[in-house]
Amino acid sequence: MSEILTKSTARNIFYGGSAFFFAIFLALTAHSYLYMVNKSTDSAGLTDSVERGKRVWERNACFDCHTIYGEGARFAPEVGDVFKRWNGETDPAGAKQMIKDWMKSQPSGTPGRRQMPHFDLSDQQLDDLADFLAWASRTNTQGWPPRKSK
Amino acid sequence: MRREEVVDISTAVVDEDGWGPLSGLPGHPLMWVLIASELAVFGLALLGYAGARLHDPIAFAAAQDHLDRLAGVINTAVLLTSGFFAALAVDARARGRRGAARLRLTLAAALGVVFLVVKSVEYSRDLAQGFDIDSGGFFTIYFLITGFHALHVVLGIIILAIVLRFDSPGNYETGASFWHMVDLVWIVIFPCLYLLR
Amino acid sequence: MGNTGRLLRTWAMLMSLSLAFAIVADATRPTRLSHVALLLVGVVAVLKARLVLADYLGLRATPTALAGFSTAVVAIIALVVLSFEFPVSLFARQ
Amino acid sequence: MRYESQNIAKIYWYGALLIFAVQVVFGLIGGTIYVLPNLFPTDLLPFNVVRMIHTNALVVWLLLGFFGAAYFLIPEEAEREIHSPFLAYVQFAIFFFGALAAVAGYLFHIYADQARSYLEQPLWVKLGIIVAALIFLFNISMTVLQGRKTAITNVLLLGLWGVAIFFLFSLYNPANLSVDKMFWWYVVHLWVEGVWELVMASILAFIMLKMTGVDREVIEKWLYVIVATTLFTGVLGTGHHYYWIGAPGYWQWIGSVFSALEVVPFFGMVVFTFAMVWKGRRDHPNKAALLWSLGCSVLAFFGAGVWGFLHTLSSVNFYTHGTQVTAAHGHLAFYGAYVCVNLAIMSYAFPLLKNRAPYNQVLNMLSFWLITSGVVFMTVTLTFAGVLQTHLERVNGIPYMDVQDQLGFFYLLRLGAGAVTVVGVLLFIYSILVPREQEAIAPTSLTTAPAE
Repeated sequence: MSEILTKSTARNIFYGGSAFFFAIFLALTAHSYLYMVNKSTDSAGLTDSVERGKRVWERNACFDCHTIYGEGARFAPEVGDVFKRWNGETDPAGAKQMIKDWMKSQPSGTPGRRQMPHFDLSDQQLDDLADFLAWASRTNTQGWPPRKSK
Repeated sequence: MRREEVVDISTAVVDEDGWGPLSGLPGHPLMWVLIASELAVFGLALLGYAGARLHDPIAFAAAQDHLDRLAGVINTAVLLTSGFFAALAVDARARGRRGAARLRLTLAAALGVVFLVVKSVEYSRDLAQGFDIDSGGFFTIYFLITGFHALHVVLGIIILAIVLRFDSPGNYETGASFWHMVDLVWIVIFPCLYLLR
Repeated sequence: MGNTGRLLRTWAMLMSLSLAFAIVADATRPTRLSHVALLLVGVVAVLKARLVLADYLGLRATPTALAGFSTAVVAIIALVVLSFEFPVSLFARQ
Repeated sequence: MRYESQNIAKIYWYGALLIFAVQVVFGLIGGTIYVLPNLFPTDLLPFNVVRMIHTNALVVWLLLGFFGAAYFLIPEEAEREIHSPFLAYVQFAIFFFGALAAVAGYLFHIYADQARSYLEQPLWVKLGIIVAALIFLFNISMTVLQGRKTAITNVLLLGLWGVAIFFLFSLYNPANLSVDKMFWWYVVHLWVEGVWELVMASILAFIMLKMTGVDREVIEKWLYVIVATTLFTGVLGTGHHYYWIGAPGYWQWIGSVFSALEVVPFFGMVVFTFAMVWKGRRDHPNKAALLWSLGCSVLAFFGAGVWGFLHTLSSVNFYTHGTQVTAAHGHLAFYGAYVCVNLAIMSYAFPLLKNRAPYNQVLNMLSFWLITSGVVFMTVTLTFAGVLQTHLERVNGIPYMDVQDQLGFFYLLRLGAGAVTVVGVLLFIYSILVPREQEAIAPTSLTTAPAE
């Protein structure tokens, strides 16, 4: 019976089993990719402006303080739904303006309160960033984050 | 010193051939690590199913009524018979009857294909009725559990094919153990998903 | 041929238990199973799982492993069957 | 130590320790900003820069440690010298320069145009990392292929190849935020809950092999059991990151079920290390390395296993996702699993590399207890902060900043724990660098030979 206890068989089962789970993972990711592109995100609304806004978000490492869809640092508020929180669904222009004004007014300088740096963004960049946040708020995130005022 | 007391515990974990309690089981010990992992996964999924069902038993019962129970019963018979052939194959190989073992293992794998055919007919009907993995509630869980099981049938057929190619008695035991695990999982998930309501 | 005989017997029992399943749970097609039927389906599922563990998987030779796996199967099926004793939502939302 | 080229490890580990110090110092600065938000001018040292230095330094020093560990243990396992020591030094130069340039650049707000968490490195640094990784893989693969093949080198190689392959996804950053996040986790999750665990398990197996005297057969079989359960659960466990990013709802099931089982390999490592040490017939003089190894498996079990499980079920994660609970888990998991395994192999190897063995390493052991108390306390305070935050913000609906104002006490405690951690880290570095006469063990008192 010792013949079946060999390490090469152990290695094969380890590789084979892992490959099986990895293949399932790849297939599910492929399905999820199609789901995201076709269903859960606003692909049609993914304009150049939204994409530029995402690059503004990345270029300034906003995620190293804020979270978006709950991911990033936890030093500053979640922004995945900030557009909704600021009533962007009923008044998109108003919410967009609020985002731009907010960015321009930082840092607040309030003693004892966390400070957001002043990012030297052009009007165009601010518009793009607001478009990106508006776009992100339209994604179907399975009901997350939990907000009481619903 | 305390060292003396603990030596016994450790020898129970590490015996001579190094596989500890796994070495008494039929087939390669690492296959049993895989089997135990799989059973844990399906077990947790079924417990999750029971929990999710308690949130909305009425909708779950309504969804369940769309399943084809007869197809499930047929597939149960197919898998159990397939397992029977696999067990016969191990038995034959252990007694050195290579040819008989091959024939029986091939039959076992062929019945696995039959299972997959029946299952895909079922799936296509479910999809035609508008139920898919995104439907939420019962159908998401149903597709996940049965789909994951069906993928194990696919993997099992591949493993049986490898055993046919490298047909040592040990490999027969190892391959058949995986195949019976796939059997066992179906025996547990079938009543839970199809029959209980 | 003792082994073949036992395997054949196991197979025959598994098939008859499956038929019993079908009759208890399916033939009458009620919207909901009675308490007795729920229990029967659970018991039959456990019996079948034990037969597969003991004879197909060959755990009859290692009683500890057989007991361990059987206990796990019993626990899971018992909890699932129990959950069906609650026909209305436990977490009803207002 | 038997092979000349094992000395390559030294330079990697010196580099690693330097960046380790940078990492914890910036952790301390970040912790300070939580307590005194206006202490540093926001223009010069904003929190996001501090955080990216803290996290990036962590990742690069752990990788340097892994490289060093590979160069140390592969010659002994493969029973031959490293294929090309020259290439190993070239690789170090590229990687270390890239890492330093990245970290220093962040201070001047120089980072990638398409930065993402952990992946803020400018493109040329990323490409440098890839070049260094290719040199590394070539070098160690050649060594292993021409030498003895063991389960330890086998698993280690698989892990290191995985590290390099999954890093390639860092170059892919689509415009669709959800797709971006899905593939971002290909790097981050498949590293720390996949291939890094393989590296960790094989390093631990090597230390057990050398220190306990248990048969290779036994250790390698355990290694396979552990890494098998790691990948059987960890790959689909990625699903626990796909709950709320715009992916299909079925990930809530897959992620919950598989990641609930991710605790199994960590539990396996605890049983493994303790069983080996108990069974070991050898009374090895390097108690510090043993302490770090046992500490590693236990702390990884709690940090990665238990603290991970606490918030991995989707119904719980719905409320805790993106709160300090995640931060608590992250700190103990990284420390227990990857910091400890690196410090364990260093504690084992340095006395040999510096011809100091046998050596007591009392200060080293003291540093274990200091760092461990610091990180564990930090984890506990962050857990309290996270639970409170979850309740107030996610259940009661109080706005984020109002809740944060109520958590100040926990952040103060966390800062204290962080300070203890930094002291411990500096003590560890001192104990490695500076030999102390009084800690040398007289050769006559030896009952058994040191590791062969």
